[in-house]
Amino acid sequence: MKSARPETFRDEELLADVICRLIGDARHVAVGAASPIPATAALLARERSGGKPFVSLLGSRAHTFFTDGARELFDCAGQGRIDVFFLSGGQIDGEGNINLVNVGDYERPKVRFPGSFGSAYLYYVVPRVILFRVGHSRRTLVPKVDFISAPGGSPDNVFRPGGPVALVTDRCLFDFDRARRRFRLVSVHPGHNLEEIIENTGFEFDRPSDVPVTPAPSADTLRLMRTVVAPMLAEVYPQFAQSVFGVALPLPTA
Amino acid sequence: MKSARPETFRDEELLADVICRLIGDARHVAVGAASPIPATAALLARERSGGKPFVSLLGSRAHTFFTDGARELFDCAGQGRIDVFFLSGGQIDGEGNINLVNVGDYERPKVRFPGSFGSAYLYYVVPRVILFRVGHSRRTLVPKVDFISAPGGSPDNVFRPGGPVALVTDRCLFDFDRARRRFRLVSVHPGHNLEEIIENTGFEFDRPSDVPVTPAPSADTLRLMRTVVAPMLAEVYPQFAQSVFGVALPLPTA
Amino acid sequence: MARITRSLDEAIAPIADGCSLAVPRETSGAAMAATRALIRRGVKRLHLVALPTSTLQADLLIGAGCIETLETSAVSLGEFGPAPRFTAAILGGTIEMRDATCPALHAQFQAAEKGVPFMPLRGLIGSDLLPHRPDWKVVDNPFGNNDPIVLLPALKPDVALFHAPMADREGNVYIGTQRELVAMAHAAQQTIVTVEEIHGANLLRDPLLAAGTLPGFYVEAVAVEPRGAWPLPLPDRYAIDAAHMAEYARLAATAEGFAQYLERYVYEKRAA
Amino acid sequence: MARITRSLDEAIAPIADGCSLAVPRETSGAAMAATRALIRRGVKRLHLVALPTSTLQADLLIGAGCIETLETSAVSLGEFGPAPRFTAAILGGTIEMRDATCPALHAQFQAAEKGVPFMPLRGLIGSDLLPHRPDWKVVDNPFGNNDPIVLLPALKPDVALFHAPMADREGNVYIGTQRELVAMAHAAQQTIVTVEEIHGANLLRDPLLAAGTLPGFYVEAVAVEPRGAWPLPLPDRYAIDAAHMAEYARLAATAEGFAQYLERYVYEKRAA
Repeated sequence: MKSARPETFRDEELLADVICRLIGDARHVAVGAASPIPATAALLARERSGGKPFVSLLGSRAHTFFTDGARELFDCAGQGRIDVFFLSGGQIDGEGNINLVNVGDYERPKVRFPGSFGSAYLYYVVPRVILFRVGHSRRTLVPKVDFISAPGGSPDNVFRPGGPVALVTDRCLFDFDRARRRFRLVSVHPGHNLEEIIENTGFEFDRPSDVPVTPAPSADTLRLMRTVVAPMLAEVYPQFAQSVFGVALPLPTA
Repeated sequence: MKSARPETFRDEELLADVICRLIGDARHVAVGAASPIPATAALLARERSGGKPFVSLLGSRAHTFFTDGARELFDCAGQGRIDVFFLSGGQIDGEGNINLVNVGDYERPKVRFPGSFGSAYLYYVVPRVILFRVGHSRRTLVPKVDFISAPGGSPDNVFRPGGPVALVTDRCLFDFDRARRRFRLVSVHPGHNLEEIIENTGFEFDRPSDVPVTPAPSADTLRLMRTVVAPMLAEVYPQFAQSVFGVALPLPTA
Repeated sequence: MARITRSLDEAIAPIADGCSLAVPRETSGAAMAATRALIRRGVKRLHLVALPTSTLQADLLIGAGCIETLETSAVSLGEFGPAPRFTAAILGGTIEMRDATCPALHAQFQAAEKGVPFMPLRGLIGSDLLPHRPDWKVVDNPFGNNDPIVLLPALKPDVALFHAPMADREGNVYIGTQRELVAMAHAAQQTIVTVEEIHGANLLRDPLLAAGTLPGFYVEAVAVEPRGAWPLPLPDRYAIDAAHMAEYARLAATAEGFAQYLERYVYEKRAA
Repeated sequence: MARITRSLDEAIAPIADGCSLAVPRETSGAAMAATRALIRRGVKRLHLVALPTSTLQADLLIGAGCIETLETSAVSLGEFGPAPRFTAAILGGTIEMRDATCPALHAQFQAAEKGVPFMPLRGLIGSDLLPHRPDWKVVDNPFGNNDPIVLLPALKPDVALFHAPMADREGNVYIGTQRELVAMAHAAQQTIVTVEEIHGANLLRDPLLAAGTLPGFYVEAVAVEPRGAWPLPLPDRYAIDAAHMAEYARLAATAEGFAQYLERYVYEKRAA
């Protein structure tokens, strides 16, 4: 179904552009492990606005200001000083619960994912968490996750300044209504359509009567991504920078 | 009453020597604020044994290994890695309670001391705390302190691996029986005597039938103190190093 | 986000009357030039938190009538004797004292740093500090059995203020091994720093310097004040001015002498 | 106390069968040469604690049958895909897994560092991690009102093991900005470090180096292993060996391929 889209940009570039717009005017965006497209978006947001926001890429030396070790990311979030973070899930359900642990029973799983990383904390304390998942299907977007690494919402008496604001997939963009704990379709990416979204989404979601198409990245955005952001990515995501942007792999010795 | 003592060493030198012997074969001796004589003793202990124990002088750059800021002393003690520490008190009582806060009522004190420093923690967690107090009198060694900065003992269910082992004054040396929470006179310093100790001590204490005289520091000890230890002290205790050992005051600029 | 240094008076502007102000111990870099500027400006009703102790800095602010509440573990002039204005204020009942113990203050800042409401601490039980600190609670250790332990609430000051060897133009501040300054800045809403000098390059770009650097992200303002810790010491830079400290101890022994000291060294802006 | 470096096999001798072993994340300096030596020695029944995640190091030890219990927040090969021996072990039920979340592990090490029995942490409530961790407790925040909060027990490993750029002859180890290594060493009973090289002078005597140095007081043994993190990266020294990682991911996908990998890169002691 992708033939309707002009081949002037890659999926990854569109998704980074979508995420970049969601970042908005944050003061500090942090990006965790294994998140090359959110990292692209965060660096793009910084370049677009002349040095704002602060960006902290986990695993980077050049694109982080942290000097207090691996725990500073979490301390900083606990202080309320991280505005935007990104999470994904082996499964994500319609209430915004994410599963980074397993499919099936915890004691006898059918599939095992890497683990919860910092999700069981950051999802609660970062005001705006953007969920990100490529491989949009009924296998990944499920009615109910098999294991809740971190819940999409919490009872009123649980300390929770943070939570999900949106879910970006390779097919579309949802936003999230925290009060109702429910996703709403915002736009469908170029080359995709509503029927396909419904067919491939395991949970129910709201949608406007007329669903817009996600705007394509501008030429200027593509230029920034390819010429300025891509080389920065190679430090932490050499494989991604090479396969998406053609950046040469770094040598194993410095 | 000091005329009986040969004038070959100073009071401070005797006391540092007494404390040095109490340090014994510790692995790590830490010295807190405003403790020049314990600092002398700790450095002397290190010099006597060729580099053992580790010595940490609060406020020193040269004589400490701490690199994790002001809290490392307390964390290190909490880990059980400090064997010997020193405390004093505006008042010390016969149960080993120390008072670094005030005389009289807390709300309307008659005398105010600087404050409890780290005593309300270190007295509990450092296995061997040596109490040190010059100005041995009924005003300082009292039947009951007016304010307990840190108690000499704790109920069995209170976590307390540490506590007092001895009290060194300018007149004598006591050790401390933790089970009975009671001091016992060990020796009387040269030039002092038992009647004077009894007269000037506000609390009851045990004593052997024959009270020995505290041994004078050896010529070798005095040489080490004066030539090796004294210059080290000047960094943290310039006034003390000058007045006791004649070390020139450092210039205010480095 | 590029940052610029400010004048001393601009930098300390966020230290408003009635705010809670955190300052470090004497040997970690006390912002004494800034302290004198605060006194000249006539700041009032400060809740001063000295992590974990103070010397001249607290005594000066108390004597000058800037302090309503003092929260710390000890105030003295070290080798130069008791802190005279602190002692007078306590005996006169003119300040509210919250007596603490050093590791409790560290733990309270670390709780704020971690975004947790409290931190446990051993010790303290049986100390008379405890009945005078209703904000400290004793609970039974949920991991123990009949094992009382103290919980201390997070301490989140409005402003942290200290003096450091250098900063760069991005507001990154070199603090070296004085790492409680990092916890202090993490805990505080705003951090204001005076420095000896501006370092020409970005401190975070040099791995050796980065290891001792507080990121500018946490820093509200930087003012350049050479010898800004005087007469107190700055680690690896200068020692305490012993003659001045002795003069202070002598003058501050009386209210009249202290007024003379203020006139001579604070209001006249005279410094070494 | 003067300290001397040891051979790699001597240095890792304290890592006994059945002990709890703490290791850092991939980007902070994983002691991979030491890990291969442990596998060659045939260490068994380790309780591996990866602070807060692991990649190749955990996967290798699992595949080689050295692990009884794994306590961490995630194991993958990052850009090189899932961690195959970890995944196989979980699906096969051959290791005991204690799933955590990164800040919980940091807090548990910090509790041990501070000598407190537990540390509170926000988040976690409503996560399925909680019912699977009976050692984590939910209490009502004593400073709040109907405010549940999780308490995590102190984690005090028998041994901490990591790789760093340099150490001196006193055992002082330069760790730069990887400060969780400091908390790890403070928490552990013993700390064993491999380094790229020996620094000729005392690291603590140079104020710039001291700010990034773990004091030798906390260090049990140091072994010199140039490229000791290979094929993983060492900050400011070398990047990950991507070709090798891809080869590992390919071989370790099957038990047979993993056995070949061990034969070629671990038992043959071949390295870059």
